[in-house]
Amino acid sequence: MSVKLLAFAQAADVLGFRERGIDCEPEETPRAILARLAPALDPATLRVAVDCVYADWDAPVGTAAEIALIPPVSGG
Amino acid sequence: MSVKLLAFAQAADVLGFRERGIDCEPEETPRAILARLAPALDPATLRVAVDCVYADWDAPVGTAAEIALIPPVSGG
Amino acid sequence: METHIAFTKSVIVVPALALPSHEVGACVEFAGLVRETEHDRALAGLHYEAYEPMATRELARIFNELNAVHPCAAVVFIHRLGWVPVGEASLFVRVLSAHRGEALRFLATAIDRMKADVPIWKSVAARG
Amino acid sequence: METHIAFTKSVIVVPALALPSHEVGACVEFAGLVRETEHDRALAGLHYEAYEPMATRELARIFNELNAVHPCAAVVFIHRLGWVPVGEASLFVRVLSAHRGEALRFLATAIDRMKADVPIWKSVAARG
Repeated sequence: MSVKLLAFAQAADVLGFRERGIDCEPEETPRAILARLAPALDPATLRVAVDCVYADWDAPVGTAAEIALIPPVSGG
Repeated sequence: MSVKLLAFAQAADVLGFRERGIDCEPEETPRAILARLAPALDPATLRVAVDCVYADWDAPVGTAAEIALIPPVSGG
Repeated sequence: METHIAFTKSVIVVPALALPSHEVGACVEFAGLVRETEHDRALAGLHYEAYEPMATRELARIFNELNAVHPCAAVVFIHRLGWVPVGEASLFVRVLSAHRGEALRFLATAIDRMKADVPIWKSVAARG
Repeated sequence: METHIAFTKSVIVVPALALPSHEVGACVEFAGLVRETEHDRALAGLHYEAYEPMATRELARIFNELNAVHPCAAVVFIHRLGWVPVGEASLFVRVLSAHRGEALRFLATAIDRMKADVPIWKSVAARG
């Protein structure tokens, strides 16, 4: 299946992209996807959102359309 | 000496005036002045201000220019 | 702290925002509006009166005290007097500070203290 | 509770006050302004980015949760994105409620929650 991977703020700086289509399996977890595509990013320094909701790094992505890497937020 | 006596809100309703010049002695207290001029008003239901500062009902008015009867406030 | 205290018989006109410095990061504003019902009674408006010189003095004292605890850059306080129809503002307060915490605490406490101590009164009808 | 959430690339224009009912007695507004110094570093402005669909969803969820605890009549939330010069607002929030307590608590908690959980970021320079 194909999923859109979004990167924001420092995560985009490290990865060098803000959005990329990736292939993955429904049983794959965000942690595994990150390790495969962006080993430079430590999941302990980020949160992950799946289809616009904060998700567990270790929960399979299932039929998600969009996975986002969320560095510490700083709005306001 | 002559002092200006001001009445606000319910105090003005009871007294029927908002401002009146009165004669008093420096050693007279606000409590004594109220008892003399407005026995209908219970000092326990009011605060008194002397020259724009909250004062003790039992402190002599001294050289005050203005004594104000302050019912419970309700601004805002 | 810049302090501006005013009473007006007319509709409150919110003053243009003036920043005393580029260190101001928070602007908090409060408008108190006259509500249609108070104590289960339908109103067309409320009448406000104040002992203006004392109210100004008390407010300045309160603001100075609060500024020592919650340092702020500026406070603007405008209270309307006379008849205020339902839906219009009887009170406007603006507080500027570096960070939002101080301005929010200053504002909340200032209004509490005003309601306890500042000689301003509302009534359902105008007094003679 | 009426909820309005928006992001804009332009100067924030404060929307005219619209009262959902005559039971609204308190209007609290917050503007977050970009400060000249942050972490001892002089700035000309800040750059903001957001994950807009998720930020909107998170804000709506936070506002609904807060409304259950501090019932309010309306909330307006506008966050600017892109470059924001010093002295201009990056954030505007308005909360309307019957009494000031709810609106003040809603506002303070909403901003705290936004700063903890809503995917919006500031940086000293724009990102590629």
